[in-house]
Amino acid sequence: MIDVTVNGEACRLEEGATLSSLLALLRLEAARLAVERNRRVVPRNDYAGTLLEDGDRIEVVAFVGGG
Amino acid sequence: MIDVTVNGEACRLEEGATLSSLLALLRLEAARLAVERNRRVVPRNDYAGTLLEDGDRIEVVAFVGGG
Amino acid sequence: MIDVTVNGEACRLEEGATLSSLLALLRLEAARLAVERNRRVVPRNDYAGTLLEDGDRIEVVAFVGGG
Amino acid sequence: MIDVTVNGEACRLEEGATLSSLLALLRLEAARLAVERNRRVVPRNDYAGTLLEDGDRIEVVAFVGGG
Amino acid sequence: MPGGPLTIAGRAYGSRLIVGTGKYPSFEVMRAAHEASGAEMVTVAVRRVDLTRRSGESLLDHIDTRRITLLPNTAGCHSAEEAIRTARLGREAGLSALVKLEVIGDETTLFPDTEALLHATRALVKEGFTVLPYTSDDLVVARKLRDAGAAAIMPLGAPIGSGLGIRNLVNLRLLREAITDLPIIVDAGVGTASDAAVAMEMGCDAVLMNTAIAGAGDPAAMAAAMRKAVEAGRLAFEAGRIPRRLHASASSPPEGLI
Amino acid sequence: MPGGPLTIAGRAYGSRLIVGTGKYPSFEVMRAAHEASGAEMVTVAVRRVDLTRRSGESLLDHIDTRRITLLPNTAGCHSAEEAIRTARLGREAGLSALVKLEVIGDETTLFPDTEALLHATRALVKEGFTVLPYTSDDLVVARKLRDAGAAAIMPLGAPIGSGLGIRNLVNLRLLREAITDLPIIVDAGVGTASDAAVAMEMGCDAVLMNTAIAGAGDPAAMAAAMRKAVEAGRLAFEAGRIPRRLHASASSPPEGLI
Amino acid sequence: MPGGPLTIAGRAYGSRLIVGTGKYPSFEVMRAAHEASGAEMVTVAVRRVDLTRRSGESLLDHIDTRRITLLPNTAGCHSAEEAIRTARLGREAGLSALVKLEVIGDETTLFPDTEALLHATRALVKEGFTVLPYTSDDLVVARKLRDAGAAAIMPLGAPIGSGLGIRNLVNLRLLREAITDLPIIVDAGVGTASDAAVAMEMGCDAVLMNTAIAGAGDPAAMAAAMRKAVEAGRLAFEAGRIPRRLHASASSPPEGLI
Amino acid sequence: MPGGPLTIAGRAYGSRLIVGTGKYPSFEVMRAAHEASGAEMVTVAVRRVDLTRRSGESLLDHIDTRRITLLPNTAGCHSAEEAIRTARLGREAGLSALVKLEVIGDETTLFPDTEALLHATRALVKEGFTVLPYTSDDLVVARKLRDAGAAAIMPLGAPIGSGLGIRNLVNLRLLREAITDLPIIVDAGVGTASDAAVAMEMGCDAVLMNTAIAGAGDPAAMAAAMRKAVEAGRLAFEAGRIPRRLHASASSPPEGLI
Repeated sequence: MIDVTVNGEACRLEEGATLSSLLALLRLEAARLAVERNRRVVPRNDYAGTLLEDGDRIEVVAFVGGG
Repeated sequence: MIDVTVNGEACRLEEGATLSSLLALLRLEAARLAVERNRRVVPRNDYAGTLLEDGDRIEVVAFVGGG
Repeated sequence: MIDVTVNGEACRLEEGATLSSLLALLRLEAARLAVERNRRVVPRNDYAGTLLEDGDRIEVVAFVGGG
Repeated sequence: MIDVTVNGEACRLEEGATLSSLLALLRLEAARLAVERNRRVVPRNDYAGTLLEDGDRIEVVAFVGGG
Repeated sequence: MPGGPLTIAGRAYGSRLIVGTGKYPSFEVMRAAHEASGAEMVTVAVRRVDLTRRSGESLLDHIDTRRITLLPNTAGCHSAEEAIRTARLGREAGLSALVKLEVIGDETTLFPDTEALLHATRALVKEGFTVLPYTSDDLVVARKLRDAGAAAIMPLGAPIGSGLGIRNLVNLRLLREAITDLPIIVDAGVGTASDAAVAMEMGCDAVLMNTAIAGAGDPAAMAAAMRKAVEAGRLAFEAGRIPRRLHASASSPPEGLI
Repeated sequence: MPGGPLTIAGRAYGSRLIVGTGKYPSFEVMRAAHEASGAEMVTVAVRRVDLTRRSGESLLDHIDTRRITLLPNTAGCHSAEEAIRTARLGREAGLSALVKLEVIGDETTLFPDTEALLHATRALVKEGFTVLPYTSDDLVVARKLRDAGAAAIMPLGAPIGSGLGIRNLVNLRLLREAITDLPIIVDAGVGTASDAAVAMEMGCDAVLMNTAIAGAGDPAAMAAAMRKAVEAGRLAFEAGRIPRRLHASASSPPEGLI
Repeated sequence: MPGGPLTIAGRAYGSRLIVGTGKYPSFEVMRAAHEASGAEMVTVAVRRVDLTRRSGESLLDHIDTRRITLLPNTAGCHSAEEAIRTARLGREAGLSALVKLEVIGDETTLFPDTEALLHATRALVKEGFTVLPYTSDDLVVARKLRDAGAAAIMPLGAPIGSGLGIRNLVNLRLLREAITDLPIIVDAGVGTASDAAVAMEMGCDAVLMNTAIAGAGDPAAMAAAMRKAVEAGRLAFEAGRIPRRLHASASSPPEGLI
Repeated sequence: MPGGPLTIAGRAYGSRLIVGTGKYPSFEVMRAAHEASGAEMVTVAVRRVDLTRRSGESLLDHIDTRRITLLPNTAGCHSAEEAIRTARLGREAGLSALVKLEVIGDETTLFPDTEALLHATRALVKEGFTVLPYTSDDLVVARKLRDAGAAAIMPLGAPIGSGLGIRNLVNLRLLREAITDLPIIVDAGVGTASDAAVAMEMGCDAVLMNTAIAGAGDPAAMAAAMRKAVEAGRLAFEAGRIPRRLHASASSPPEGLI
């Protein structure tokens, strides 16, 4: 098991988890999101190939109303 | 002959002149004008029946650009 | 007895009352006042000689703070 | 002889010239001036001991009216 | 009186912009500006026919009077009597009882003589005129004009032709509070589009202007601007603006920052 | 830059009004306001997805992105670094290089930290962003932003959401004189339609607003008002207004009075 | 009329500030404020003596009438007739022919009824009064007041007690241009010191105020402020201000930079 | 910071008016203006001595330096480096650590380059200067200047020498709210007395001006006006003004009318 932080919340995942599997777990559609891993944006096409590691800090963001 | 004033100008007319004949003389169309005789407006329909008298003061006005 | 109105209030006075006696009765100093009798100002010097009559309307005014 | 620049003007001085002698030559009173030599301010008390060198760039300034 | 068209003396107008016919470089330019303005009412002046140098062209040849109502004015009159005579002539020439009543009290500013204006209003209302008086922004005068039977109040925003805009928003606001049963039409002073919008945002019912359009670099473009500005100001008035506050209020949410 | 459409970084937009997506009472109201505004660009904020209370609805379901370009902002960021991170996320989420760059320097006023803004602009331009920086009305800062590669200058008219309008017309005019090769987009401070018209009459190229529409009594009506006001102000700017004068200038001719 | 003292009806006053006697928290505070103001004329109201609850204290015990001229007003009067009666009573009480003539035309704004004011002015001038009429900023009315024999013109800057300052500088300037042979005294609307200075800078001859001082946190301090502000404004008017320009003009010389 | 004298870097000054020494028609006029202003601090520029056309007269012969503190400026400097050099020369010439720090970012407006200003402030504070920076009205910059050790904040009201007054009262008010531990001295833009009073009424601690006095028709009279205006504004600020209200509030009592 690995421990990662997603949007500031602690989250325990199985080893081998990828960004894709994390998003699936969270039931989030990749199409309208952006993801940062340890302060670097991960391109959408790399989600499947991005293996998560213990201690990773993940930010999952979307557009909301703003001015 | 009678002497009348039209728009401030002296004007000598034959006796028996009417407002209609004056306007015809001046080549003015009655449709778009208004006429005052001695400070009273003369209705359009009365032009033919309005006999001019010596000393009459006639004003013939029309619309011009204004604000 | 006569009935007069002073500043809108009914007031019964003895016959022969003058403006002077009225002011004395009201304990008002003439020096800083002005008096109207039936809508006419009464000069200060005439107070003593002004005999009040039944039905007189008297206004006694003074300066107050204003802008 | 040495060549220096004073307030942007070329100026030829004898070897051994000091800031003091330069100011004297220019008939300037030290009391109300400030002097820069090669972009560094020279304290008033050091004028006499400051030997000028070939190529020195001297600025002599004073207060003028300003806002 | 939010919503719906401008109503003057029981007649509805689709446009809240009233424009003039003076000072245009040509009749063609005027006609194009009128078209662009969308105005349904235009002011005209009453003047002596020039008996000597009569041009073939007449102002009325260039106004589509099927679509546009003529509003004869009494511009240039300096007494109630002159204004009344001019109004009567205007009615005869235009066959309509509308009059923009001006009684000028000062040559430099063209400010109205409100005392004489009141006399003329009373007289003309008795003769059946629909009187639209050009007046100051004094609400006490406005109430008297209303009581005299005026069909609207037409306060000036600034001197005629000055382009200074609405110089006293406080007075205009107080006027609007005081006069709720008649249209208020800002007449004079508008310089550019935002001036017209401001007038409408204050709750005025319409704006009347001449020089701002006729004297603009491109009168037709300015007329289009004024049309949109009047509509914009009216819509904003009806929509209800946000309150003013000294400090900021964020548009984006404070939560969820990375 | 009179005539023609608004051009930002080589792309033309038919509307000179840019609106926000925040603070609407509902998505339906927002969509109606967007429609009425005619805007072709809307700002959006970038925020963490709420992992616990996910509603089914997403902002993007309510924006017609075929017609409307998204402009992600960095609202709420207080340092160049945060703003840069947020801009990168916004680019990834929106697949576009546009960013409304905000680096906030004060919580009460939401005024920008122009020093940090400059650093962030330089960094993001190097990364290929089209940077639209929210800045003060300081023309010296604006020139540096231009030199740093900004695609437009977006000065505030007054604090965000304050509705105070353009508080310093002198500075805005001087800014326009100084910056002739980039669009100037007034961003923040507009309260009502005339404020937007004023900005355009000063020669600004566009206006960006959120609260003035979203917070109005009737957002769609106010959006329509703003659309017309922006068009009116632009037309008036292009038409060329009359000069201001202290004294009157008659609209009706002085000759021919009876 | 630059230079020298304020002259009203042939009498010179050393101070160009006229203050009121109403609304002070106490007579002591009033007296201190009068002292600090340097005023040589104060307004007073004429009211019925209260026959029932007569306090021992009288307003006049607290005004140094050797140094200070009383200016009775007709505040609260709504018709020419009431104002005339009140003026006559004031003359009898104060043994002086000065009157600040007010005929109120609206309760909410306390704006004058200028038509009735004119009638009352004509009547009182005939009776030998020195009439100082409280009027609007309408120069046409002002000319009529002058022709009726008024000794000064006293336009309001804003509603009495509103503290809004001079709301229409254009009208005040035009009024000053039109009335050069009588003092103009701004009466009503001043809120703080700069408002008084502005009035004087426009070339007005004096300022009259009550609430701005009596209602201030520290009336005596505000009275001192007003005294200095009136003097400052007058001096600035007489000195001749620099012209306004859009661009900068350096104060330090461009030559001789290191 | 109400009450008491102006304190800059621990030293108290009896006057809140700081004046310049540039642009006077003669030294005699300057001296008279200084006298009338009551100023205890005057700005001076640092310039190369003219080696060829040396007049016998020096500026310092005409300033009573026992009573008046010299404030050398860095006017005309366009980079931090130039400003620092000039400040050092000024200190050597004046034997005092005070400097009015200007780093100009634009020739037309003489607006400051706040980024460079900040660098120069940090450098000069380290060298022991008492830095009074001429800056914009941006409170974010002001906080940074404070954190850099500036002894006061000197925001411009309008371009130097423009006479346009305080163009952005909102920004000045927000600046005063944000900076409570340092004096705020409005520097530049004042045109006439009321402008100075307005600055003080906003709670600013002092006003600095040159052109408004030196360029006036009668500089000494204008200096006296400015002295009174600054005192008036300060007193009004401390006294506490009445609130603004739209409607009237009678000064005379409603009871007791005849």
